[in-house]
Amino acid sequence: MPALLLADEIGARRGGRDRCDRSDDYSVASAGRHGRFRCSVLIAVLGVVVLLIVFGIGGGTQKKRKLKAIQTGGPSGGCIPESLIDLPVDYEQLTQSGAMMGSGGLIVMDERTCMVDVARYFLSLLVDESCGKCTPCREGLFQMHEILNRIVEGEGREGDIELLEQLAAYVKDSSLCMLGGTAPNPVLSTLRHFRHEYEAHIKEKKCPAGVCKALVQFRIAAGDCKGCGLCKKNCPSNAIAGEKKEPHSIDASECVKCGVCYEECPFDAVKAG
Amino acid sequence: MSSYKQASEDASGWQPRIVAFLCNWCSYAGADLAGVSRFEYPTNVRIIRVPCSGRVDPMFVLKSFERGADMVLVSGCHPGDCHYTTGNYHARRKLLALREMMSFLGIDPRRFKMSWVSAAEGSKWSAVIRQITDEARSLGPFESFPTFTLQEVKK
Amino acid sequence: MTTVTSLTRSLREAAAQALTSGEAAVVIGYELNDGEAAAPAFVRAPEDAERLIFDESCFGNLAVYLAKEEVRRLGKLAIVVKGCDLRAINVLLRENVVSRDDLLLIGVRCSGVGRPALRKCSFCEVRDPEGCDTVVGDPPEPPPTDPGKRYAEIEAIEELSMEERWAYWQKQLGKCIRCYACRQVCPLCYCKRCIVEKSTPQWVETSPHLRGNIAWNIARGLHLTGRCVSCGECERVCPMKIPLGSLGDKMAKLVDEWYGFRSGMSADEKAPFTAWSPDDPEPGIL
Amino acid sequence: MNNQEVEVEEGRTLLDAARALSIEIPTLCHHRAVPPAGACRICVVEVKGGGRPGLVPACAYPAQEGLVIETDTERVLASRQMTLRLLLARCPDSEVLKELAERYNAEPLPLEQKDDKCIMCGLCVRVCREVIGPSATCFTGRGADRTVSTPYKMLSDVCIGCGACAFLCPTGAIDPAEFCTHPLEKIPNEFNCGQDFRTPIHVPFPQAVPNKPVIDKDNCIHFKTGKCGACKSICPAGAIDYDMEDETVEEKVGAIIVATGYEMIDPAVYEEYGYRRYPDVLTSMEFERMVSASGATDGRLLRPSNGKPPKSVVFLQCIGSREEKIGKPYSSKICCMYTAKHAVLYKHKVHDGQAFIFYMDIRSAGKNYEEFVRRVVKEKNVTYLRGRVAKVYPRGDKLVVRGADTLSGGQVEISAEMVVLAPAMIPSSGVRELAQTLRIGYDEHGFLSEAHPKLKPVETNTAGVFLAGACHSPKDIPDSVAQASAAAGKALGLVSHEQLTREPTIGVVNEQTCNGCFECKNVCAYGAIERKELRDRKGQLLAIVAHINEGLCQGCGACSVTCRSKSIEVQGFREDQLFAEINAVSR
Amino acid sequence: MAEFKTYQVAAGWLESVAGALREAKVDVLVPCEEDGCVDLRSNQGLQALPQGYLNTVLPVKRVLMPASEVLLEYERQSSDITLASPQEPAPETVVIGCRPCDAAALEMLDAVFEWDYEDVPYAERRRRTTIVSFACTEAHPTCFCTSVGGSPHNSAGSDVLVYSKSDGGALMQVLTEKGAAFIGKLGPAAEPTDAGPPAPPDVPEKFDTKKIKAWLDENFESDFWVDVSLRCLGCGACSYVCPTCHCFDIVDESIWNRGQRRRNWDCCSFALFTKHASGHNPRPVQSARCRQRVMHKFKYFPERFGRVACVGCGRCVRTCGVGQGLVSILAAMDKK
Repeated sequence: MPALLLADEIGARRGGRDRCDRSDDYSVASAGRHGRFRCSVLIAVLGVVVLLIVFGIGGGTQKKRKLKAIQTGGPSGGCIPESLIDLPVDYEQLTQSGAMMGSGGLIVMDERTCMVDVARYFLSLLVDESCGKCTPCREGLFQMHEILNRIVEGEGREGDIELLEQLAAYVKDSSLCMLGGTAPNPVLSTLRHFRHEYEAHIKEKKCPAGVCKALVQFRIAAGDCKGCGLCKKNCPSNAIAGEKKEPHSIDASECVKCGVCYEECPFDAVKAG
Repeated sequence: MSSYKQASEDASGWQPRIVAFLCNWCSYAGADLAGVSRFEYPTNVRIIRVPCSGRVDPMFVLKSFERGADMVLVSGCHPGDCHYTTGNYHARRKLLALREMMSFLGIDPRRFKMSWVSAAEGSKWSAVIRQITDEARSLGPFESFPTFTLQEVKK
Repeated sequence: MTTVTSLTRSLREAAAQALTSGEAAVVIGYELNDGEAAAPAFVRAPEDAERLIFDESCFGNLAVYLAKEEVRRLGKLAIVVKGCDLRAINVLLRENVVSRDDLLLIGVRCSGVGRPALRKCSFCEVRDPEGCDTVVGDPPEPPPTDPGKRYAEIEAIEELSMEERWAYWQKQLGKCIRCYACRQVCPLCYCKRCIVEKSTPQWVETSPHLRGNIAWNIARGLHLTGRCVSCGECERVCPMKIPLGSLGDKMAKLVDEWYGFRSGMSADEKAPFTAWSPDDPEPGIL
Repeated sequence: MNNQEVEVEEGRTLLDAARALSIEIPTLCHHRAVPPAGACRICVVEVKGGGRPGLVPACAYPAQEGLVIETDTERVLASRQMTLRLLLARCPDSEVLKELAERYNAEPLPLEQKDDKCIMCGLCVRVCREVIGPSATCFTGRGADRTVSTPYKMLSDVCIGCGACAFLCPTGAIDPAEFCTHPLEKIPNEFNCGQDFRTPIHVPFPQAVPNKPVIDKDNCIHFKTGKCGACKSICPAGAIDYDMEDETVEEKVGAIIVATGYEMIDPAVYEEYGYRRYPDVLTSMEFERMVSASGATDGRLLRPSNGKPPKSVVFLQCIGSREEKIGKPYSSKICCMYTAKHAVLYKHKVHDGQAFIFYMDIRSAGKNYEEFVRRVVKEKNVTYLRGRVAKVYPRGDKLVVRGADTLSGGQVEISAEMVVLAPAMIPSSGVRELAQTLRIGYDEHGFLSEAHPKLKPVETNTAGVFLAGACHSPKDIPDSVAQASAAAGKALGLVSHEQLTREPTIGVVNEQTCNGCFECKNVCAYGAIERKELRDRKGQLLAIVAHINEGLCQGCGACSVTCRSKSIEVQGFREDQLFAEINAVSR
Repeated sequence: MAEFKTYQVAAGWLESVAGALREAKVDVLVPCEEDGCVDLRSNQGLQALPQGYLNTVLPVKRVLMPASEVLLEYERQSSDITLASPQEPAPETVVIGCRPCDAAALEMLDAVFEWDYEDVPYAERRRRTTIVSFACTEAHPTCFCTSVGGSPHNSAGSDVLVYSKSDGGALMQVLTEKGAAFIGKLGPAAEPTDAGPPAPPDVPEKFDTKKIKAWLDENFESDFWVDVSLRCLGCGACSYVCPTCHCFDIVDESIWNRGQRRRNWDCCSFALFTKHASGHNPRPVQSARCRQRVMHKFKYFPERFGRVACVGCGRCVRTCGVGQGLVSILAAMDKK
């Protein structure tokens, strides 16, 4: 899955938003610290639609998996769903959709990405970023992070979503600086477009994307399994058994939910849920 | 014979004459107490009451000698007890200076005495008087001092 | 002699200056009297300052004139003072006879006066007068005799037996004719009414008989106790040559030994007869 | 603001503006003594117009022309509530927060609870840096890890121990003693006999007149180091003025009443009683303060050694008084009665306690005194033992009092948990100097002398100076009050007349013969000698002569003797009178 | 009036005559030196006269008019009062060795004390006193007898005038009966002679009393007095040593029932001299007193008795502690 980082040109950075209209190309830099991302750098014209960047320039998702969402603007940016794939990339449009141009980074996420986890991940960055001077940012983010943690741990409670929204609104509104002002964005945007995932986590105790370890069970669909043994070879805890050319199976009691099999299976025979 | 010394040389024999200046608050009261307490002491002392030993001018002492005193005593409150807080300190300086000068001139300083007698020291008062009267007796008449005397008068 | 003449010269300059500047209306100093010894001079015009001299015949203590009414009438006074005279002036200042503001002090550094040098000069510690407005003369020579010997004469008399002392003083005081030269020449005998002039009561008889003379000299001695600066003027002017100085010295010795006090060393000391301490010596008090 | 016009001077904040309108805005990280930080956000208000709309901290936001401010919108309240919730989640025990949460009914949310005391308002850090100066404290860590500490979390040697941080901390979360290399010296409370401590600024004692705080310069950081100054910036009345100097006020008065009171002899000199060696040996004064409701223990009687109420107390009277050899020969007079009172107080505090009193004699002369003592003996069954105590020494956690009971004629040994000494009354220190200044007499102990033991017990030798209370001799309250009233009466009597009546035996100056040397002034013990200018008809100054103030002169005659020109006569002891007396000797 | 001779005596005459006189209970006064001052003393074991003495500290005046003498005494017993004058009359007295100036001064004292009525104590002594004065052999710079009509050989006031010889012998000029009686005491030791007196030492004249009188007549009020009196301390030394000053003060000294009336020397230089009981003082300042002293001697006295009250002995000049020289003052007037 490619991570495309958009950046407007230096002059535009200096000149600010109003001059960006006249800039027509991007300097693109490589970045990314998440093992699961493949990073590449490219230049695109302001206003080009996301679709084009992702599939045209970026070359689409890994294994042609179903595109789920795109996150833009760095940690305090937001996520936009696949449904807005033809949204043109410019400041106003992104902001309206709950995301932002921000650092110009653009992360493409397929169906195997858990949006709650993504929000939690970005928030964790922001909690560290907070200087801690003002109460909302210091305490508010801390509390939101705590809540997200417990949701992905499968301990989410009724009302957590509302609480998140309340805190997010408060932090946005009352913080001293713009870090606090934007920090709730990952949560707010994901809640806006992927509320059902939160609810799944809390109510059904399921992680639809199969990311939140506490909420997934890996099993091998016998029909799809060709018995290639790749999963068995990579399993760190030898929880997978099965003869060559025979469908394999996972011993749940041994499984550590590392997800390697899930990743490696060439036939997507390993299912999460 | 008009000098009192000769006059006093009657049958009873010569008696020393002692002039005592007593401060009103301590020594005079002390002498009083001596009387009240029935302490006995010689009658040779002639008491002159002054408010404070600090009131005693050296001239008083000198004049007493001129008038024929054989001994002069100035008695006041003990140092620190002065009714006027410092009168006896001043008396001490001025009168001892007089005594020193007397002795320098060869005027017998034993003729001039000072004492501190408090209002409570009736016994000390009588002791002092007894002591100095004895001394005055042993010293005899103060003839060397030029007292006030007339020459032979032609009747 | 050259030093003396140069001294006289600077003295005249100082005097003339004081008169021209108006700092003083009259300068009390010394001048030659009938070409003989020095006598007090009252210089009222700058040009007359030439009359002034200073040599070893200038032993008189001019401080006595500060209290004289007719002298004060002349106006603001300047006075030529030796260190020893200054001691007397210090007492006068303390006793409010004169105020320092109305007084211009022309100090003279002095290595001793009198022909031969007076006894007081032989152990004089104040040859360099301090606290004057101007001081003239070269730094004085140190006194030849140890100042500790200051009371030698007194000690000699004290060593006599009481009878000997009495005989001695009877003879000396018997001579007194009550001319009061001692009182008049004494800078510290400035009383508007001397005790001997008080007749009710008459503490001191005015007749020059032994009784009156003893009373007079004791009274005077006590009135000068702690004040006398041993300038020796009384003894000098006594026509009957009575050793009056030793009376003053005796009392000076007393206050020195008993109260650690020496008169006239400064203007703001408290005289022994106006001060006290709880632990003053009191030998022989019953 | 809230639809009210308000004007504040340039540079003031919205908070000031609100206060001017007495609009209540809560604050936590704000203090008028300290530059604002806008950190806690509790004081947020909403900008409706005249500026960028939104929530702003009132404590830091400068008031501007035309600003439209709402202080109680939904948005504001919501924000404050959430702030409070979050802070409470951090510091559940903070009284301030609870109280505020109450006020803004910020009901708690299911948040992650911490157990902290510090709400990160930063007042401590700021006051230390901006007001006091040394910057001993600072923030360390970021975000949620932020804490107040010292640089590198090391003990601070720059901390001057002023305690301003602790003083300002709204939640009592900080104690300088914890991070200061040199422990702050505590100032014992003199009035409570050092049983508790006080601040450099303190009211000397309850019912002090005037009942106002004073700065104890010796202990005030500002006077010691020139730093701090917190009190000045805090005091809303602006009453603090460091430049104020003690000044000597000169008053012309017609009368002086001396009421310098007394002190107590230090019982430690009598080693047998073990004062200062054994904590449970107290002086009666210490006992008095301890049982007083305004005292250090709020009136609870506790053994200094272990803080428990003493089950038995032995009172020792006449410590140093009526003691010829090593103490004071006189009786302190008040000990018998107050010891009896103390025994009763003790009984009231410790009902099952036992009280013993060692006495020499019961001096209960005074209205209802004897009855009181009797009652103490009978009803309070306090045990009176006639005799002296030989030794007090510890045994276990108790004290053994060994003494003689002369009535039973035997040795007694009492195991006590507390021993109370009644030390001898002595005059206040420095009273001798005062007496010399006022030229009044005093006895060997320093008690001031009255003019006459029977006929003038209130007057002194110096006219116009009167005595009141224990400066004169040991006295109890009624006696002191009586003497004080008498003294006041005497003083009023003096000044309420046109003329002053005095004894005629005083000095008179002969102005014709006075030399004006003022040697008399030096010997006058009463400062009665004044300077008088003699002028002629034209007003020309003829002379300055001595003049005797008839009101002050006591007629001792020292001046007369000192005057060489015999210009001062003492009436009644005139020179001619004495001369005549001396003459009479020759008869 | 008998003609008086001149006699000649050999060395040792003084001792013998003094001895003889003492035999006769006569009080002999001769100059003696003690503590550096020469004064007339009586009843001493006679030592040699001080060599080359100038003059005695106190003049002969002191013999006839003592510094202090009792005029009368009284004593009161209850109501009756006893009055008494001093018991024995003045002793026979011979003064040997005073100077002619002192002797001459006696004429002024006589003039005063025997003026309007006789002063008994003075006259008594005067009668009983013989004056044997020694003519001056040398003059002191302060001497000015010649300026006031005297001379080193002035015989006025003396009963005998003695011209001492270097060999100890002397030439004696008898001037009065008393003088003759004195020579009588010498017996044969005194041989009449015709030898004349030696030449007197030269004493320069310093001023002219006539001119001074004239100036004084005109200048009672003059700044001169203030100027010359500034130095004066107002003591009585000059008067007390003056052979002609004769002012006295009468005082009573008494105790409760008895007392003495005394006559003591007094001096017009004293501030109290003219002070009235009222407190008023006609001579309030020293200049007035100095003026009085000069006026008295050189104006009032001459007007009354036809001669100045000064014999030029120079004692005042020598005695004054502040060099207040009468001579220089007079000389100054003379110049004017």
